[in-house]
Order: sequence, then C-alpha cells, then structure tokens
Amino acid sequence: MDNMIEQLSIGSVSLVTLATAALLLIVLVFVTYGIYFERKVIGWIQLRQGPNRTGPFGLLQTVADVFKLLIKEDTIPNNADKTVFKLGPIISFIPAFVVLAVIPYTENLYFANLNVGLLYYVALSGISTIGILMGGWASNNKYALLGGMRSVAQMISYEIPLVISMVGVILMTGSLNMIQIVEGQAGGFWSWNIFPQIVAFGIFIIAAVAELNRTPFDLPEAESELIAGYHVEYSGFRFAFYMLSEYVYIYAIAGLTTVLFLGGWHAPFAFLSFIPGLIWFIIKFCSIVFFLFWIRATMPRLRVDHLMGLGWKVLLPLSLVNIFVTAIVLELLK
Amino acid sequence: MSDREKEIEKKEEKEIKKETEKKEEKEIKKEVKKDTAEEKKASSSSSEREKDAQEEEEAAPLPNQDKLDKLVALFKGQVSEDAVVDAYINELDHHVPVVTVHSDHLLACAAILLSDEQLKLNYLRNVSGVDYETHLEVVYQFVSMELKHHYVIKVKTDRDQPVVPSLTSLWKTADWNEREIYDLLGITFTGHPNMKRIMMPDDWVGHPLRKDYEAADPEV
Amino acid sequence: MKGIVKGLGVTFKNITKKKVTYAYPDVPMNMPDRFRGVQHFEPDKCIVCNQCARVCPTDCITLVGKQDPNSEKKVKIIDTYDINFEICILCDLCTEVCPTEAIVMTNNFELATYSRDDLFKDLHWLENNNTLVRSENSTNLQPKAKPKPKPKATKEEGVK
Amino acid sequence: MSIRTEELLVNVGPQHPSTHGVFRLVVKLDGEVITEATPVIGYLHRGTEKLAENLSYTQIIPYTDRMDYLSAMTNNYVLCHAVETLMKLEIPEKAEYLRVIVMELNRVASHLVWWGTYLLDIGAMSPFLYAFRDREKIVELFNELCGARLTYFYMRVGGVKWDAPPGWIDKVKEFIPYMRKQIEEYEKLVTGNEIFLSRVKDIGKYDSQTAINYGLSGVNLRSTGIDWDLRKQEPYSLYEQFDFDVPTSTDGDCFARYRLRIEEMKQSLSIVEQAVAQFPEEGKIMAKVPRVIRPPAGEVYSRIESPRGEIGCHIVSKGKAEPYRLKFRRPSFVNLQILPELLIGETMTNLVTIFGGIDIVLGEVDC
Repeated sequence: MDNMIEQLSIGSVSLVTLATAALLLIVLVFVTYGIYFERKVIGWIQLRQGPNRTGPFGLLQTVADVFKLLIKEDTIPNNADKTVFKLGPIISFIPAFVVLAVIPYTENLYFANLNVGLLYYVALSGISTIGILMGGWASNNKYALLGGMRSVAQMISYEIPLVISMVGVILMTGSLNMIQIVEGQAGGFWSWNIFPQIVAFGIFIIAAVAELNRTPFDLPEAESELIAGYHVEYSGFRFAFYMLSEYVYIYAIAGLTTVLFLGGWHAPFAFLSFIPGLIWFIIKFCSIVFFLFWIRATMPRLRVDHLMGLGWKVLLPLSLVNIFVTAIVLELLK
Repeated sequence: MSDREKEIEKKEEKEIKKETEKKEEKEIKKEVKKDTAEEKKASSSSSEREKDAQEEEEAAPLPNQDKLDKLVALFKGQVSEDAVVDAYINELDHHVPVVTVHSDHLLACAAILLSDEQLKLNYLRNVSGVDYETHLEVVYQFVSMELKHHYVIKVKTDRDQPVVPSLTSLWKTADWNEREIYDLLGITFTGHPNMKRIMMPDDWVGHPLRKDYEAADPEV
Repeated sequence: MKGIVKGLGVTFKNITKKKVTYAYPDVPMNMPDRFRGVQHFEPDKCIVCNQCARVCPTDCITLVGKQDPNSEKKVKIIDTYDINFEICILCDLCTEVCPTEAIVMTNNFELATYSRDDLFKDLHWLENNNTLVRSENSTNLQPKAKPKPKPKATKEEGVK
Repeated sequence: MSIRTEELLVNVGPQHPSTHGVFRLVVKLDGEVITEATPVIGYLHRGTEKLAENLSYTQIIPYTDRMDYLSAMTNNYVLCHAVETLMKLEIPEKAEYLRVIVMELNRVASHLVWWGTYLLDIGAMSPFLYAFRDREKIVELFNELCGARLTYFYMRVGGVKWDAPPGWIDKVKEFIPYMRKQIEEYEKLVTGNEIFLSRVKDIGKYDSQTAINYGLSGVNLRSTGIDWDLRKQEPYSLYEQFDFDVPTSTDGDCFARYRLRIEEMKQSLSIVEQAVAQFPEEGKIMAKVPRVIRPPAGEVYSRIESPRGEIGCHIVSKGKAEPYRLKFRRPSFVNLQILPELLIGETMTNLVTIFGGIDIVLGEVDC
C-alpha cells in the first residue's frame, strides 16, 4: 500500500490527468469536426453545400449546435422513469470514452498498453446498449420503446459476428494486445491483416456499422418509422450525450479497424515510411470515417427481420468458418 | 374617361339584372354555336361528336338507347316491375345510360350489374351524393373493365330520413365513399360496416353539403 | 452486392458535381416575368368597378369608392383598397379582370412577417409596391401616362 | 411461466415523417407486427366541394390546384374538361397541345416527388435530393409558363391562360434528353440495390380482383396486370395522336409499382417529345367562351388519368354560373382504402413501405 502511494506521486498523477484531458479534447474536436465533415460530405453527395453559415465555411456550425443543445431547457416527460431516464445517456456515454484508452496511434502514442486490449474494448462497448435500452424504456414513449428494443436486439446480434471476426486477426497475431497486433502487420501493405483476413474484414465492417446504428442499419432511430427511436423524448444536453457517444463510437470503430486490419501506423510501402506513423494512422482512420459517411448517403435502411437474418444466418456462420479456415491454414503453414 | 367609366358601370348594372344577362348570354351562346359549327364543318375530320350532334338534330334514336332499354328490361324482369323509377340517356355526358333505381331494389339491381354476362360492371368508379332540396340522390358510376362500357345508376331518397342500402358488400370502393356521403349529406347506408363520419370531427353538428346547412360560425 | 457498388459509384461521382442550391437570401431570386407575386395597385387608374373584389375566389379584396370631388358627374374614385394576404392565393384573377390595369402583378413575393396584422395591406402599401411589375403591364407604369385600356377589355376578354 | 403481454396501440400520425401530410393511422402492434390498422383522415378537409357551390367555374380552378398539389395541372384539366363537355366546347388545337405538354411534365414531376420521398421513407436520403433537383427543372418551366411553381392555375374553361413564352418549347426539348439520362442514373442508384429490393419485393401484394373491388386506379391497379389507363381506354384531349405504352406488371407488389412509375416517367417524356415536335406555332389558345360561364343544365362525370389514378369530376349544373353540386373523385382517397387490409400481419417497417407505395397526396384525400 505504501509502495503504491509512493509510485503515484503528485507529478505522475497530474501527468496522467493532463494526458486524459488532452485525449478528451482531441476526441471532442474529432466529434465536432466529424459531424461537420459528415454533413459536408453528405451535402456534397447530395449536391448541396453543407453547413456554411456559421463561421468561415461553416466551421463553427457544430460548436453552435452543441452550445444550443447545452443551453436548452432540460425536459423530462411527466410519466417517465426519472432516475433511469437521467442515467441512460450517461451509461451509454461513459463506455464510449473509456474504450478509447486502448487504441494505439503510434508505437509510442497510446494510453494503456493492456495485454487484453481487444477484450477490454469488446467488453466495455457492449455496455452502451444498456444505456440505449434504459433511455428507450424510461421515456415511456412507444416509439422510444420500439427503438430501444430494436437496438438491443441488433447490438447483441451483431456483437457476436463482430467479436468472432476479430478472432481471425487474434489467431494470426497470437495476441490480444493492440500494439502487438499492429506490430505483426509491419512491412508493406501486403502484410496487413485485411488481405489474409478479407472475409473477416467484410464481416467486421458490416457488423461495425450495425453496432454504430448507422445507415443502412439505423433501425433503432429509423426516422421514417420510429421518428427518432430511443431518443425521441430526449432534448438538450441529454440528447447531446447520446449524440456524442454515437460519434465517439465512430472514432473508436475507425481506430479499431485501422489497428486490426489496416496496419495501424505502418506505411503501405517501405519507401513511404519517412512520413510519420501518426499521419498514416490519420489517413487510414479518415478514409474509414469517409466510407461510413459515404454508405450513409447511398443506402436505404434494412428491415428488422432481414437484419436479424443477416446477422445470425450469414455473418455468424461466415465468421465461424473464417476462424476454422484461418486456424487450418496457420497450422499448415507452421 | 368618364364616358368609359359610365359604360363599365352600366355593364355592372346589367350584370346584376338577371334578365338582361340571360339575353346577353343567349346571344353569345348562339354565336359560339355558330362558330363551332362552322369550324367543325371547315375541319375535314369527322369526329364522333359531330355525328352525335347531327343525330340529335334528326331526332334519331340516341346512341346507347338499346343498352339502356336492355338494362331496364333486365331490372324489370329479374328484380321487380317497380325497380326502375326513371331511365334516360345523358346526352351531355357521352350519351351514358342513366337508370334511377328504387332504393328498396338497389342491392338486387347492383348484384345483377356485377354478375350479368352482358354487363360485368366490376368497377365502381365514383359515388356521389347530391342534395336536390326536394330529395337526396346518390349517383353511382360503373364501368366494366372487360367490356369497356359505362353506366350510371341513381338512387333517390327522402330528405328527412335518408336511407340507402350500402353497396360495400359488392364493391369495397363504396366504403369510404359512402361514409363521405353520410358525413357531408347525411344519407345513412344500411348494412355499412362502419357508418361513421370520415371528414368532419365525430361531434360535428349537421351535414355541410346540404343546401340548407348553416355554419355554426359564419366567419369560418 | 453489384447493385450496392453501382449505387456507391453514383453517389461518389456526385461529390464533385456542381452544387444546385440557391444562395437565396443573399442572392435575390429572379422570378420569370409571368410570376404571380404581390399585386401593385394604382389608385389613379381605378374606376371602382368592383370587378376584382367580385372575381376573387377567396374574397380577400375589399374596396370603397367615393365621389370624385373634381368632377360633377357621378364619377367614383377609390377611397380605400385593401388586400388581405392571409387568404389571398395569388391566383391572378383580379389583375385579369381589371379593365384599366389598376391592379397588376409584380414579381415580389416576400410576404413573410412576424404578425398576421402585417399581412393586411392597404392602398398605400400596394401603391408603393411598384417594383418588378410584370412587363406587359409595366408599359403603363410611366408617371402620367394615360391608361390605355383595350376597348373591348370588359366585353369578352374577361377570361383571357 | 407465462409472460403477460400486451398489444401496443400506436398512433402513426397525424404528425409523422412518413405519413406525407396529416394522415393518422391507429395501429395495434403485437411486438412489431401489426394486428389492426385504422386510418383516420380529414385533417386537411377544406370543404372544396361546398365552397365550389358558391363560386363560378373559373374561381373553382385555383381551388383544384390545392387538392393534388403535386399535379395541379391534371386537376385543372379535369374541371375544365368537365365544364367543356357540358358546354360542348371545341378547344383550339394549340391549347390542347399546351395542356398535354404540361400535364405530362407534371406527371413526371409528381412521380419524381414520389420516387424521392419513397426512398426517403425506406431510409435512403440522397435520392430525395436528386429527385427534387430534377423536379426543380420542371417547376421552373412551369413558373416561366404560368407564373407559379406549385399552384399553377394554368388552364381555363376553353383553353389555357398563357401561350408558351418565346424559347419555352426549346427548353422543354432540351429537358427531355436530360431527364432520360437522369432516370438512368436513378435506376443505377436504386433499382439494383439489394437492400432496396429486399425491402420492396413481395411486399404489399394484392391481386387484380382485390384491386378492382377496391376501385384502385393508376399504377396501383396496373401493377396487378390490368391494362387500364384512361389515356388509352377513354382517350381525352390529344392522347389518341400520341404513340405511347401503358406499362403493366403482374406482380402486384411494391417493387412492381416502383418499376411502373419509373416506366411511366419515360413514357410521359416520350409523349412530351412527340407533342413538342408537333407543336403548332400559330393558333389560338382560347376557345370562344362567354364572359360568364354558364353550362347548360345537366350532369357530367369527366375523368382523366392523373399521376395517381383516375381523377374524376362530377358536376350537376342547373344552368347557373355556379355548379349546383361538384364532386371530385380523388384517386388518392379511393386508393387509400385498401391500406388497412394490406397492413395486417406486416411489420412497422413494412407499413412505411406499403403506405408509401400507394402514393397518396393528403390534400387530395381530404379535399
């Protein structure tokens, strides 16, 4: 006990706190400009300008939006379950931030080097579902309830193929540690996991989009059927929390995809490695984010039963087969 | 300037006076008729309309008269002698045969319309209700998609206790149309599965399309 | 999958296409000449014939005439002329029937306001609303130019 | 152990993004499956038919604009056509050409709105904006022609109000190939999309007997294999002169209706193309009509093919300047009746698909 206190000197505590604050800030900036970027990209695709009124090129649009949300009146429906209603957004928001800790940006830039980093990510991100269900249930609104139910069904169904598709990658690296996973992909783009694990990559992307509740899997908040789904009764900063956690998850998933399949901070060619690893990470990260926005602008929404069918009947068997094949091939190559 | 104004004012007075107006209109009508007739003659195309017009002038039997006679005979023969109240050809509307049926026999007659091999009026295109102040009337427009002919059936009903049998069992089209007529004209359709107001609120007083309807709030 | 990829191609191509949005409040919209906007009214031309008020499908025009003080004959001039733009449907019928083109259409359409009362436009407002008048009528807009109503305007051309 | 379950009563509408207006649907849900659906309408009832009894025929026309506000031209036409039939008016050829051109362009515009909003219902956002971009071109053409973008009030009893402005016909000519190219792009974007197909195929199926029994018209009827288009069956205006097909399908599902509407747009473009090619430069646009329109006493039911189906106008005239009774047969109103039957046993998601597939305009349903 005494030892530990000695180790946690004032200096190191404040360093950790500062670093955490910096990460939070980076994530918030990402979320702000992620939303801006999404609106711009979808605007361009739809032959519009996107936000361009607030600040130069509309850069302050999201800032203004968030500010508006924060100063809005905090309303709770009369018949809502007030405690649960208040707890919902928090529970879905916290894990979204916590999972970011294990994502390595370069070999030196990371927050926690956990041996079970992947497991940690998967375990915590599942908690957000509870927050969504709580919000949907506590609102005492039929649409919200339907949205919450759909959300749970969807998240649980897609968590499984998501995790199982990662197993292939774990088998190849032999580690759950994210940094080691990236190290295992060093040396040109041909050694990235995306190529040997192309099936897993496909499953992972589909399941990830479903986990994010984004088009074409945005059933929990399908505005043409359920108005806004689970957050129909939320406004003000509580709504902002749900919104934030959704975008923080985009950040997390994009980071995770980069780490697992796209070789993290490694350059695709050896002669390009003079460019710092962080830049490569950001480029890969951004293309994933762009891809998410792009499919949102193109796709119609899936139906609930199709969604379930796809998850259980297609993705799950496929990801299981992928594990077997990977294991066999690895065994043969040994 | 003032002369012109006077002219216009006079015109206004004229318009208000009905008799003069009618005269004026008749004159214009004559002009129009002449013109159209001339134009028709001038144009080489001999449209069917022209033929019709000529036939009318010659007082020859109207087109569709045979259809009408057959239908009346059918109703009288198969339903009842007094099923048909009135029957005529509506010359203005493409000589469509119109049969006014007694409301007691409407359902039986309608069944014949649907089942008869010569008629096969399987498509009910429109139902409208009319308030004639002396009585109410429901007008059914039928068409056969197979045989491509058009018939009109009318039913008259009392104004104070308007009751007409519902055709919902034969044509589902009638459902909302009858509800609308009930709502706006107050005709009750017996046998309708859901005889409720459709346009106006459920607690609305009166039936707006009646000629003697007075709005509760004239401003609205 | 093929269909999805094709669709993605279409949306991707559109990113660089020219944007089609209008910069509306910053750049005013130019409506074509025939556009039916808010009417312009010229009291001098009005002969209080009441035709516009009668032809209006929504009864949104109210007008009152008075005896012309400069004339000894029974000539009326306009006293008040109001259009209620809460219910006006900008159908063009009033300008169509007007024998002297006292009421004409303009291309102005910006009626939005904070209060319903502001939508009640009187004679002076309508008189001052004299920009962008439809070109077939604007020839008569020159000050003091005598109105040249078509001689038969009231007889047959009521409905053009 | 048994779990107590309860049916959920959900009010879809009157304010709901997918009801396309103020339409209310009271559905009973067992989980996500609909066990009962009751449509409630009348929120937009303005009493057009009652108002018309005190208005002259010319004054009624602007009211018809506001019924089916997506295709005001056909509404204008059906009223004018009814009065013209009563009065036995001969319409100048040029006016008829203009009418056909605007009606068919309006059909394209209306189907574009349907296409965009339908895809929006199904969850795709971009098609909506693409459709409106192209509809805008048609609307601009109309704006130039008659001075309004939505409520055209273009037709009058006996003809049309305006002649085509100089250069207008050329603009229409330019528009046709452009629109054809756009439709190709639409098909690329949506028609092949597997997610879209899984949403619309075999959804909302009914057979031809049901369709006829419910009095469906337009695409809703033709999707069951019945070749019934009033432009062919009971030709009005100049439609006999033009060469066009009436696309039909025997599937009777939402995808069939989708395909037919796309096909109809192509056919309409071809009609416009022919009409523009034959367009007479000279000629009157107005028949000789008395100043006060007083049709003779009598009764007429005129019907034409609107984008949504058979729109009809039943006039009872007593020889006065105002109609004694005016009744509109609104295709949306009649087509909507089949909705409750189609919805039983479907999920919430299919509700949107089926409802959107019928293509209604609330202004017309309530009238």
